[in-house]
Amino acid sequence: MNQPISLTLAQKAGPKLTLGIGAVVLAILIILPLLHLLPADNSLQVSAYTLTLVGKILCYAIVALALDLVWGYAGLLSLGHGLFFALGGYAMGMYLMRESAGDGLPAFMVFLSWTELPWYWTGTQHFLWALCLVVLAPGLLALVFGFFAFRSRIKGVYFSIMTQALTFAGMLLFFRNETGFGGNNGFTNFRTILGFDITAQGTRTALFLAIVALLTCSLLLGWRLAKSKFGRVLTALRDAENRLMFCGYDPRGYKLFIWVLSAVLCGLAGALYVPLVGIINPSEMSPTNSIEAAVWVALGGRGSLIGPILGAGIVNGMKSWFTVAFPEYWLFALGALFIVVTLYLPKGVIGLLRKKGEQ
Amino acid sequence: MKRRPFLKATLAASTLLLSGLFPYTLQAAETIKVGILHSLSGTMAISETSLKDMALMTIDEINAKGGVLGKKLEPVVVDPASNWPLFAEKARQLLTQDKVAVTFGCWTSVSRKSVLPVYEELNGLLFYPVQYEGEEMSPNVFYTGAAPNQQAIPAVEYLMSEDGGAAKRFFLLGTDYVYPRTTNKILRSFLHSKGVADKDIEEVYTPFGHSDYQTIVANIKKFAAGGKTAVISTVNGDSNVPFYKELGNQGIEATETPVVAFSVGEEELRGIDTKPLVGQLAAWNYFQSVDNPTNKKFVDSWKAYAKAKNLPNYQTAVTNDPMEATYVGINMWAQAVNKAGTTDVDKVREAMAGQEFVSPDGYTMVMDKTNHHLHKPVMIGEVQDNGQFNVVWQTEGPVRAQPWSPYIPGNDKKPDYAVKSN
Amino acid sequence: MRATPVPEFMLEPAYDPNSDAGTSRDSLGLGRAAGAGLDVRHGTILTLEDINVSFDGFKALTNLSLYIGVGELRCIIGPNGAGKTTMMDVITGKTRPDNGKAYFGETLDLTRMSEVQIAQSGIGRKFQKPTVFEALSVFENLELALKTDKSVWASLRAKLSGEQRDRIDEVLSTIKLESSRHRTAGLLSHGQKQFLEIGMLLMQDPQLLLLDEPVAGMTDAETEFTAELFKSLARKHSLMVVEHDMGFVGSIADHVTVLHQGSVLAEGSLADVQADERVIEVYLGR
Amino acid sequence: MPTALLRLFPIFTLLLSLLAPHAQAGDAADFVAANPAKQATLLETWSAHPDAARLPLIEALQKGRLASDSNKAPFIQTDTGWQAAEGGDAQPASEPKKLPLNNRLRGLVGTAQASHQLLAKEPAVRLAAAQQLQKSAKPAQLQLLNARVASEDDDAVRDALSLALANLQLIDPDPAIRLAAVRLLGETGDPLARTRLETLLDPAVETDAGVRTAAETSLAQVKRRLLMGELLGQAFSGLSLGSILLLAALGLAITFGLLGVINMAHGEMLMLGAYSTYMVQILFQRFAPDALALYPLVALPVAFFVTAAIGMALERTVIRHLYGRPLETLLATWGISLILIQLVRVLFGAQNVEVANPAWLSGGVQVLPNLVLPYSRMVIIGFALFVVVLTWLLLNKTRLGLNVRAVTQNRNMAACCGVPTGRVDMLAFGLGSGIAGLGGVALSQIGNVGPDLGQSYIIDSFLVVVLGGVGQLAGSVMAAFGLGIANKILEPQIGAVLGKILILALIILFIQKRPQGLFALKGRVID
Repeated sequence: MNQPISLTLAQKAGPKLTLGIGAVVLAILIILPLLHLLPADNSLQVSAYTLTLVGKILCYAIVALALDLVWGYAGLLSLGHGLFFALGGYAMGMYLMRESAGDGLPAFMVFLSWTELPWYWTGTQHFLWALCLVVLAPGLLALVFGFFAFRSRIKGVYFSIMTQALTFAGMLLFFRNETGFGGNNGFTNFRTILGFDITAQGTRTALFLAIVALLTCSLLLGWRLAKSKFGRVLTALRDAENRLMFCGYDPRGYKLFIWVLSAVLCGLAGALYVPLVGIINPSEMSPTNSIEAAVWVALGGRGSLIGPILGAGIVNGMKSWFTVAFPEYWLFALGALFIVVTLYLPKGVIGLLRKKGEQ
Repeated sequence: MKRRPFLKATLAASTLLLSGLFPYTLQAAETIKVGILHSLSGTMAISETSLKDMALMTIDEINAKGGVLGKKLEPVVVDPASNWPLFAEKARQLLTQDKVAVTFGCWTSVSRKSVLPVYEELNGLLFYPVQYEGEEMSPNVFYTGAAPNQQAIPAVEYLMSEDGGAAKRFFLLGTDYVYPRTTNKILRSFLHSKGVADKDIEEVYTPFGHSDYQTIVANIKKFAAGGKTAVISTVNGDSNVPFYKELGNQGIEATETPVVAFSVGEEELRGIDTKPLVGQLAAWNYFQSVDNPTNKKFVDSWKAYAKAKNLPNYQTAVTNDPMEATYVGINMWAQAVNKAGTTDVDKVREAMAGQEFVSPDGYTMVMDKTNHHLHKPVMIGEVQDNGQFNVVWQTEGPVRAQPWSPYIPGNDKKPDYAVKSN
Repeated sequence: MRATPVPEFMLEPAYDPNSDAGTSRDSLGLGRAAGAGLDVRHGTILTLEDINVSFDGFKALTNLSLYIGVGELRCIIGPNGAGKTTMMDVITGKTRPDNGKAYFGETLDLTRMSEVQIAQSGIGRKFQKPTVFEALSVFENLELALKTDKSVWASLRAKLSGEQRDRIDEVLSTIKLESSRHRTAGLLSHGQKQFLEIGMLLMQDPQLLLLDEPVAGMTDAETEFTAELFKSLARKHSLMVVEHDMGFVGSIADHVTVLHQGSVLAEGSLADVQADERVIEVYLGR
Repeated sequence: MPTALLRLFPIFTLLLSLLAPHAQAGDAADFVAANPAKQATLLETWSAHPDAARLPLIEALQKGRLASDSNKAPFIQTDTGWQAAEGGDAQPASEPKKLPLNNRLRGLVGTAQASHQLLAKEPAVRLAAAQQLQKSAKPAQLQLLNARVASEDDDAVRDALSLALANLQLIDPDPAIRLAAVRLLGETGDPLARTRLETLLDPAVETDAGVRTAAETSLAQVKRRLLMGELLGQAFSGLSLGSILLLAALGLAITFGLLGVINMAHGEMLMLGAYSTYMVQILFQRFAPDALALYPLVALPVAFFVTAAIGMALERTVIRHLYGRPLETLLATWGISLILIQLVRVLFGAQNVEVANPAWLSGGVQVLPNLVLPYSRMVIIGFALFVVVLTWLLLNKTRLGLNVRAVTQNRNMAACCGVPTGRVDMLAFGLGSGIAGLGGVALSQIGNVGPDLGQSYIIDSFLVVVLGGVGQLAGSVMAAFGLGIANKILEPQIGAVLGKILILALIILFIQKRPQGLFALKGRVID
């Protein structure tokens, strides 16, 4: 079965069950941060470590979902989504740096003996403008890159390699100290967000809830898109672009729309990720990170909405466990995962579940 | 029957997740847990792996002598995989899940910056064993590597001296990150204070992993034509091999244009054919070739340990400055815990002040009473063809660290004791 | 096998412009069948004049001139490498000619339009290899082909009206795929895919249909049915069919054009063409 | 010893040495006894007043073979043991300790050696010495040089000496001599001459207007020559970088370009090639130390076969199942690359391993005073071209090449014609991997050999292949050299990082314009 609009679980397990499970998961994700608010000696208290870790994985899940929109639905494998994620993160980081620097310059600029903020930092002390940047920076970059790439019909592997080159160039640029984003160190040592202490339990809880909300919205959005004619056009585009053109559709607009949307989602995820983990630096843009995101999607099952989320959870959960239990074997496990998934699980975990379900 | 697979998968996934969250739920009460936070994979594995092994060896040694407070030390090794956010996550894990008494770890500045808020928030204790750019003094960190005045400035003084070649012009070459930037900033104002004009200072940065030094070496040659020149290299790890090979092949000799490096030690020289490097300089606080009984024992036990644990390339195992700093750090911490009678961070911090340890560099190392840095001797070593250094110059005795360099404007207002950055 | 250069006369179109319907610009005015917006004053829906296409020195089309009248059903035959597919590529904007004129109606310059614009202006194309959206159902395939606003925004809000549903059902019955409406298109047989693609063309409601080997892989019955279908389409639409199956060509075509080495070798009724010496030589002599 | 006496001592020795050639027997002992500052003075004196008999001592110093025993008696290390530096057959009282030299002393030893070599019989040695003195002559040697210029009978040596002398004469009190020296310096392309002449432009330094004008003229000449050297240097480094990119990308041009396999583990093939070189070097060190210099030559076939074998194994086990699914190949091969990296890390350690250049790949040839072409880079440029030709021959002149091309153009048709497509795939992939292995051998000679070696080349390699046009050998060659030269032209202007970013941006733009790359075949687009 090659079901494109794959509320696969919904179709197989019945919408009621899916909704039920979804509601339970959502409830857990809402209760989890609330438990964090309990005093530390309470046995039910969820530690900041757990909360941060789960929150981080949820951010990755949003990235996976965004990547799946372009890869699973439109057939464009981006190896540069880390760039958009990091751009969103940097935009938020700029605000956090300004917040912690007060009226002065951020510490790293003082280091470099800069006397004034570069023009692109203008207005970043305002949370709302930072939020705009979170959307605009990845969105505009995706728009410009996508416009040119889709105009000249770059697709398939070429597209992947170009996006990889793009994020690599971004990484090099941000590594430069002169670029004005803190070079290799990036931004760290944040103190407050909107005046609230960033390490306070309440702030963490709120951040976590924001992430859950963003993930839920992304899922709903993806679901709506997948159900609409737009989703079907994307699937058609993935499978037979020429046919679609001769049907009178202009693929560029469709690709551009989903591409920019995906980039913006990534940027938003990055913006929530940064205050949670407390650091953003250019290594987020390294091609390795972006390619790892592709394996989350592939493992979970691309072309489905729940698959990538599952994939991000499984891979990152494994990573957390492996890097403690068998630190030296983590790369073997990850590498083997890449191979096994592509050879034996072309439809990912979701495909496997569905197969079991059919039996 | 349709639900089962999904439920199963959810269960499996959550088990995986949970097992990731709570890796060591069973603890033995009679041990003291010690965290080791060094990258074992990714780009920094090249430098940090040997520090992990050194830490394990030191812990073994301490345990062999009966441990601390009568309890054995139990190392908890985690791999932050050269991933900076992961450093923060793992640090939090060590502190809150494993409840370690102390952590030994980090190499790059960015990894330290990444974990710093975590240690300050949770009042943990980190021992950082690598020379760094200063500009930091956290009550939750003990810095056992050198501050800039314990490495960079003496090295430049040496280069300007008659013996060092009486250099008049300086080519500051570094990898583009905060340590070279800060060091070079300090050096520039130090050079100004010595009457060196800006036209005689050239500052060049290359990206991480830069491997093509043709243009830069050509520029060094051009610059060196203007007068007696020394190159001060803060080039990081991997890039050194292509840099030195290019220097050698383009015929730049140490006698004409000496290169003094702050990031090249014995471990780095293992991967380099040292013939073209002979005579080039490095500044550290310890060299394996330092001749004293403590060091001999230290080197021997490291070699034996490498062999016993069958570490890769144990035949050529060497010690270097950060390894020595790790060794000193762990031992000092153990002494401080014994003195304080508890592993409580605040008590241990108090006990650390003024702590002394006879270290392999030939001195009795002292932890400063206030600034969380060691007093260290500075040595200039010349590369020998066997990959070791020959000490050609050293300070009269240990030098007190100035983490807030007086050569950076505004630092005179910083307190000379550790305060939280938040 | 001969490898002599093309004789000079072969580069000239070998037809009498006054005797054949639909070959010159003022022939056979069935203008009333042309859709709104397309200017077909002279009764010609497609004009190709002196088209040249070369790929790295290889001349795929040489001074090709061809006219299709409104409502005509034209068959194009020719040996492999005669330039049939390249010609279709030129018409649909996939390949840009080195020089020459290509007009849809009187005013639309095909050499300046993008593929999408060409498709939207009313030219539909069926590929040699049946190309349908394999991951979508038969119904969805037709839905996508439906003539409607095809912009991104429209597709985000699109909902099928009852009228549109009826239209899809109608086409489904025309191509005899009613029973498979919810099947995934990838699971259809080769012949069914051919029909689905033809169905999609119908949904597009184009004024000119380009059909590249539409009956390849069909059973005899299916071929017969297709022939009937095409004949019923002509008049309302203009059709250009490339086919090797002479039986099929004979059953549908009033006019046949023979392409050879990138230009028109002969044109006329099938019988005339088959009697043409040069055509015989091209088909049999080599 | 009183200080005054000590200061006089060298002059005293000098006098003695002038009287009787063998009377400097105390030089070695003096040197051993002196502190570094005194040693420097000694060396400077020796440079000004060379004596043929002192040469063995200076050479011993230069090679770091001078040592002293517990009695401060000087000894020179020979291949067999110790020899008293003062002559005779005295034996060391204890194991002699080598004399430590610092860089300043080493420099002075070099100068002293050169001035002693001026006395040598062979003109070639004298010429080299004169050239060395052009760089390092000290004012104290003015007299010596004057004398040598007058007595030198070899033209080339005399010219070289005159130049060395001219450097010193720039501060001569006689304006005429200064003028002549300035004019002479104008003939050179020496970067040092430029600095020296520049100082003369200052009226405070050079009082004579005539000399100043001459200095200006000479400076312009020197600058022109320097510019020439710089441009040539840039061109060479561009070619060199290009050849490295080419070697890195060539294997990929086959696996990606011909087979369509997106081999993200390509970088690791380079890495494995480099590690093969390391292994061969180790074996040579252990079993054939005499022939060590030849190890890179032996490493070539070894690296080729090792990587080819690994490549073929990968093809059979993993990649074979993924033909026609390029994006999934990409992921699977990325997984392979992670495993290979970690495997190497576990086997060889995370640290870099040492791969030494043999003597014939070390150093360089001085083409112009400011242009040295390193041997290793020249060899690599040649080697890259050799591999290109070899690949071209393999693909176009052999049965295998024919089969590969047949399979890549139409797999089914080739299979029908009896081409064993499976085997051809395997061999072609092996060939691509093997060529990457050859690239690894070359890379090991100029950079790091570590587990991450391949990672730094993978993106560049893909860009070269894509830019050149997939499946186009000539395109890859052009793209590699084009990128190399563009990089090296941009680097001095805007720095390495911005240069690289700019080039990436340009490539992305270029691909917009010509998605098929530089050397694309136009044709009917087949869907």
